[in-house]
Amino acid sequence: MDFELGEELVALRDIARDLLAQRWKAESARRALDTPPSRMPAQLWAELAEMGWFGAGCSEAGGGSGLGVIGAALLAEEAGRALLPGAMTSTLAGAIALDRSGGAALKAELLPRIIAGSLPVTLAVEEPNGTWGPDAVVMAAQAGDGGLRLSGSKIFVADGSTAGLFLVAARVGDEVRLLPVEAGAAGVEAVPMQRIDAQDIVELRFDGVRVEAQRMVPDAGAAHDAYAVWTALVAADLLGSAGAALAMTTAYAKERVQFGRAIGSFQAVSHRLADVQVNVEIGRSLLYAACLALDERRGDAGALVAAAKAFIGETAVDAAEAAVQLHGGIGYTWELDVHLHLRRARANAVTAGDAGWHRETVARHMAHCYA
Amino acid sequence: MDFELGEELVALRDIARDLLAQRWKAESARRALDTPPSRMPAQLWAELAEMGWFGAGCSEAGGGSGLGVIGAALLAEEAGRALLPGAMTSTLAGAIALDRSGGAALKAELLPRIIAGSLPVTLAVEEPNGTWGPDAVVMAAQAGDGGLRLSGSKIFVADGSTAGLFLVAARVGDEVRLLPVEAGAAGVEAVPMQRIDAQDIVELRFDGVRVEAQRMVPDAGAAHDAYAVWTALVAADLLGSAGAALAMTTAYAKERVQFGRAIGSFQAVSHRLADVQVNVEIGRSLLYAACLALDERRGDAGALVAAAKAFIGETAVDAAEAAVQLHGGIGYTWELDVHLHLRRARANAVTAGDAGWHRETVARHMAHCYA
Amino acid sequence: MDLKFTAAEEAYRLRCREWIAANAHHAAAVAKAADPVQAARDWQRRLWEAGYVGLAWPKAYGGQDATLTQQVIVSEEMARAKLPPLINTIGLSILGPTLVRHGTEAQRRRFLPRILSGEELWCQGFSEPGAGSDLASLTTRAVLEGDDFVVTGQKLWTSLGPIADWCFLLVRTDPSAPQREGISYLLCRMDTPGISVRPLRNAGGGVHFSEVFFDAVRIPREQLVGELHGGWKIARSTLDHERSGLSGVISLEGSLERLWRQAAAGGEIADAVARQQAAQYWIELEGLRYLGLRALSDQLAGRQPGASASVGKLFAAKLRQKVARAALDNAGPYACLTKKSPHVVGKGRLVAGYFDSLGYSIGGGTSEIMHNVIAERVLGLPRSTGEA
Amino acid sequence: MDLKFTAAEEAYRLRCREWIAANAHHAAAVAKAADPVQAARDWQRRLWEAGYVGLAWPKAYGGQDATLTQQVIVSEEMARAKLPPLINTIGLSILGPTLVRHGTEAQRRRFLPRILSGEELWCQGFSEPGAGSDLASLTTRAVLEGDDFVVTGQKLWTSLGPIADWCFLLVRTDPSAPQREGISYLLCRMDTPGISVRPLRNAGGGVHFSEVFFDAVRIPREQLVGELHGGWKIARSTLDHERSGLSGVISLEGSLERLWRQAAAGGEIADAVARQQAAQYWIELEGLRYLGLRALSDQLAGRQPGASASVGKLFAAKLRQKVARAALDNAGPYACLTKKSPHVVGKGRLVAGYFDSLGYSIGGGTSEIMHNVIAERVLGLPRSTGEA
Repeated sequence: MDFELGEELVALRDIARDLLAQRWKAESARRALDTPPSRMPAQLWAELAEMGWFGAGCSEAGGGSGLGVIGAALLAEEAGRALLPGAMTSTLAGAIALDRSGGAALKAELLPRIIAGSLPVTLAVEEPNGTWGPDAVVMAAQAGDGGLRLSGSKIFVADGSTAGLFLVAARVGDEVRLLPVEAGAAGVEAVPMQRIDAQDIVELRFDGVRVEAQRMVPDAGAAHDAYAVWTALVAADLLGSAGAALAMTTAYAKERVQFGRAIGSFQAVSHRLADVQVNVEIGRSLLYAACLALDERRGDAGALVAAAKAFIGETAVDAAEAAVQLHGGIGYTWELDVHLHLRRARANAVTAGDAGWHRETVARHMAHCYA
Repeated sequence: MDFELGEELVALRDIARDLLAQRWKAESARRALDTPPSRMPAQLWAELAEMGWFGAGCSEAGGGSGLGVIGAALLAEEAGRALLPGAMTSTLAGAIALDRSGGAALKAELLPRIIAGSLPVTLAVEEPNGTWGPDAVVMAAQAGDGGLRLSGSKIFVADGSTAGLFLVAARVGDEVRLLPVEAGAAGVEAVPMQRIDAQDIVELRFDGVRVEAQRMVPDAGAAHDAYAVWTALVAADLLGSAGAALAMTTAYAKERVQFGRAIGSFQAVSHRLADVQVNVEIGRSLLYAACLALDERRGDAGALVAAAKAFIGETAVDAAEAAVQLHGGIGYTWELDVHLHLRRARANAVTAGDAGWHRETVARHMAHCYA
Repeated sequence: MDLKFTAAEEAYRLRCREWIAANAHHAAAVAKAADPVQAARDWQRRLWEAGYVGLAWPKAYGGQDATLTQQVIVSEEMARAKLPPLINTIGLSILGPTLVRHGTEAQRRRFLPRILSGEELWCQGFSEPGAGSDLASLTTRAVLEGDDFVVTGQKLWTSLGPIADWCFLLVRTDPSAPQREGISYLLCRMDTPGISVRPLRNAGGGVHFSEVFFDAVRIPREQLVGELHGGWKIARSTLDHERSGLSGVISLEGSLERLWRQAAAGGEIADAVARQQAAQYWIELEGLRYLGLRALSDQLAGRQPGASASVGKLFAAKLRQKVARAALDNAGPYACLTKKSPHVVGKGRLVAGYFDSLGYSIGGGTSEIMHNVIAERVLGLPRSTGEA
Repeated sequence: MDLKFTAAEEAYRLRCREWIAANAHHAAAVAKAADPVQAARDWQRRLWEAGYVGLAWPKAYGGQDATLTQQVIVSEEMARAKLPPLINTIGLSILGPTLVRHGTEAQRRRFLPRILSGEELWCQGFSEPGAGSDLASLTTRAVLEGDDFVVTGQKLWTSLGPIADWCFLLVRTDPSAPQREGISYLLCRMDTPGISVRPLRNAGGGVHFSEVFFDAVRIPREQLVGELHGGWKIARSTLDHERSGLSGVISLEGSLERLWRQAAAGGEIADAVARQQAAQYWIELEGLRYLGLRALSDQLAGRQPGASASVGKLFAAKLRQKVARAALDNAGPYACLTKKSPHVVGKGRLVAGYFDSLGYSIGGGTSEIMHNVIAERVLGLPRSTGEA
């Protein structure tokens, strides 16, 4: 039993942190605010594929590195830290979904292309009904002429104008299942949703889109499982953002002098930062626990994912708000990166479920445990 | 228009603060924890009567000083500051209830004795139903042989073993009315409830107690009005406790030296105290507003009383908790007065409605305002 | 304590309400004007001419010498009618009261009426890149050469920079004196040669603040306020003015009402968490309102609001942030879209209001400094910053 | 990362569970015993003899040399069975690990087995009236006279004072050295002439802490731990041990479950505010649990838990207070009655738990000090206390 990262995972995290710091500057994320959406340059995308990152969370049998959800989460965390466009994280989530729940044929068809970087993928779950998750899905796949037909709207689809493949959650009979839909399929339209952090979020409109019945992801729990994995990765992205906001504010507090002392020697500053540090460490513990539970397919995985997302979402917003406050006026300017983390944290905190929604999941788990 | 205290009120407050500091030591409140309940010595009670305090909130026509609810609240605040037994505040509330809502006969019969100090009085409203206030009253006065009969139980009756007269809220027809019941009346029994601050709180059991129909307080809104006034006075008591906890902690922070400096120069201490100070000032503003609204019988008085009680209750608990924390270990000992305020604040915060219950009143007011 | 309005006061309220009704179309025009600055100036002038600007100010300088009650009545009526804010707010709330107390008679007659009418817009030059919370460490230099101060340095966080006609600023006139004893308070035309303004883009993407650069700017000596080297104390009283007042309550009222309406269906908020939260904000807002009224009462009685104004500033900033956060949270992911998004709720106002709210605990003295002020000046605790 | 239990580990768990079941009547007897101290000692001895105390300690000193996984299994099973706590907890959690690292071989063999068996109960003498958060300013003097230290001074906040057999304490051995370089770490029998114990009544009315007075108490030199004047560093590592560990999670689990059951009707909490709150506490408790497991993993890998333990201490104290407050709040006025009241809910445990919880952010290093430690040792910020 070991609750800390092994050497392989530490190495992956360190390499990712260094590489992204070199290849993707916060300046690009800032520029994207004026010319949305924020997209990964093709060269960087190819480099990530070359590193094998898109298969980090997939089994070795599936052509991946076998590092599990925890491996993918470490990459997502670094993406959040670096303010990277979301496509890598979406693709990690999609690849893991197919690896965990896809049948042999679907895996053989899709996973090699996804891991090689030629088929960015993303989940399409949410609908315009004011809530989140597969249980709220209303869109029903209608059977007809040997296939299934999808009509309706999916919103807040991450990296929707980048993805070549959508894994669409839809009702098939009594169940919510996952259906692969190519970006170029007839009847699919992607409309930008313009998020405040300029991430590539779209509304996907489906007008009688045809899916072969045998291409449906075979595992009946695939939609829920994929959503849980994606939620964990969004939490990881938030944790990275929180860490970055904390680090830049700590650095500023060491160097900014007022009243003849570095402001970091004032407890109004240092204790505020200590509180953020505490939350980051608690959040990290929850994230690791959630990822391990997913990797082990444990029964409490859903509750732990909900716990991690709820806690880390609030932590990341708080870390960014602390960064604004403790930088003073300068933290409130366009030129500083503080607002980039505030935007990303705010937006991701309400992506894949907000804290209140996840706490309801936790409450159901408690009722079950204490029954 | 003036929202600050006039000279007469300032004088009353200052006299009360000085007198109580001389006549009632925290040591007595501490001793009462081992020998409950905490009761006012007869000599002090007589002295307060001599000062005319029991009539402070009554009209001059009613034999009082005409200082209104705000005058009574200032005395209640000083009682909280001094950790005085509650009987003065209960009697103030009862006197005001009769002065505002009693008919000429009832007033002539009771007010002179109350103001002279020979008839301590208190309200009996709450019942064992998990909530607060006149609307929740179930106890019904049964008509019979020319009078009304009361049976059942009233709980959390303040100063119940001291009072000579209870103003009992009971259903008469569709309305909740106020009925005077003498402490010695046949069928009345007072059972101590043993509150953590050793205040004289009792359960009153009524077994067919007879009340003359014509002695019912004539104003149909008397129960609600009296409850609102009493709530404001409990809030005032809490404000005094908060002020005392803040003052003693501030004094300690100036004098206790650690790391070569008075601990009050550390922002972890000074900013925490500043937050308490802010809440005390906001709470004071709400209390004055509520009292003035009651004195003016304005339509928003109920919402302002609820606002004051909710806010000040939480402020007083927080002030006492801050006092415990910032005194360190010593604040956690029996000998220091910190826990006396913590006990009083905790208990009074859930007397006459807790914060959540009062916020529901506020929410109804908002719904009405924004309709 | 006395809360009653007299018959005369009620009549005054009625006249005010009638005037507002008669001028509602002018108020509405401000938001739609092609030249919004000119429209805002026109609106302020119209209000002033009707006697609704500068109520507390002496008549001799264009004010109304109104009673406190009349001030409250006017602010209540303006809030109720949701009139646009006055454009010259910095001049009105900060410089005006300062000149009344510390200006020469000539300065008062020259400047005060034009502040009220909006004829001359003012901006403030206090903060500098190295002097934020520690304002007294400012380094912008002013050297007396003949009858002029020659000013060189840089100011930061100046509102209205590009459109202001005048600036009041703090400069160091005696570098050898202790920090707080070498500072002077000057008034300066913004078109004086040597001044340049660089707008700053803020976190929300908009432009509100500017940097103002002074390069050997000559300011006539008669534009000194108070004593030479005596500017710090004047600025300190100015800051107290800036922090007091009820204006914040009015805009918060609107935010809270919008929060309620956003969450309420059929008049009630069904979700207990959101309902309790909204009620708590109403409570806090009322607390702030009556705190403000108590401070006004103090002013009327000739007592300085002093450090107690910091209480209101601190509490108001926090409340504003809580209300803005709640509005954002209640709208879920829809709130995190730009105003251009087809799915955005509230036309992007929720995010804008949130970003805006974060500035309230920074500008005009950070909340950390407000805590210091309350700890030191109200509670008498020892200084935590170590400064004299 | 590896979370799987092996077959051997599962078998170990089963044996543990069976032992607990077979000994449940002994555990239950502790609470009802006429002599509760003796009963608690007997219970600890019984557990130790079965191999369930000192799992991480070397076998040579009475421990088990157990794997980390076995430790986790035992703590989980004990929590599940709600066994009574071990009485010699201060010796087990603080002194034991200190002697393993810093004691002489003779000290280890002499003291460690008797800590485990509960034969010798330990108390701690660190804090003093003038040295609380600023522990290094302690003034209890120890002068070497021949082979004895002669100790004079006063210690405060000593748990188990009246019943302990031994005390480990910090004393000043070199008053001329810098504060932290003149302190030594001693072990002392509590029946040594010159020691007197005065129990302190706490805010809740009970007695938990004592003052311990030392009047020319002679302590043999071989009861010095580590180097002469080298006690500060040893104490600091002791404090880190005190702050780490998962024991807090276990008692918090019980509190949270009681909170849930108190508020839940029919399995669910109907009130959304209370439900969301309880869920948040569960989240925070799980965070604390896995933080503890990460710290244990660090220890296993030979990394010191160090300052990261402060994170757990700070967070756990706050969570404990939140849970205790919520339990009190949910019970309304009924919770604010003494245990003697006929109307009290939970037999007065809610108030007792609340008072108790407030001590967790004071004892063993206040939360203010924990914040300093995190800011300085984890984030590398400059010291706020100004000490070296």
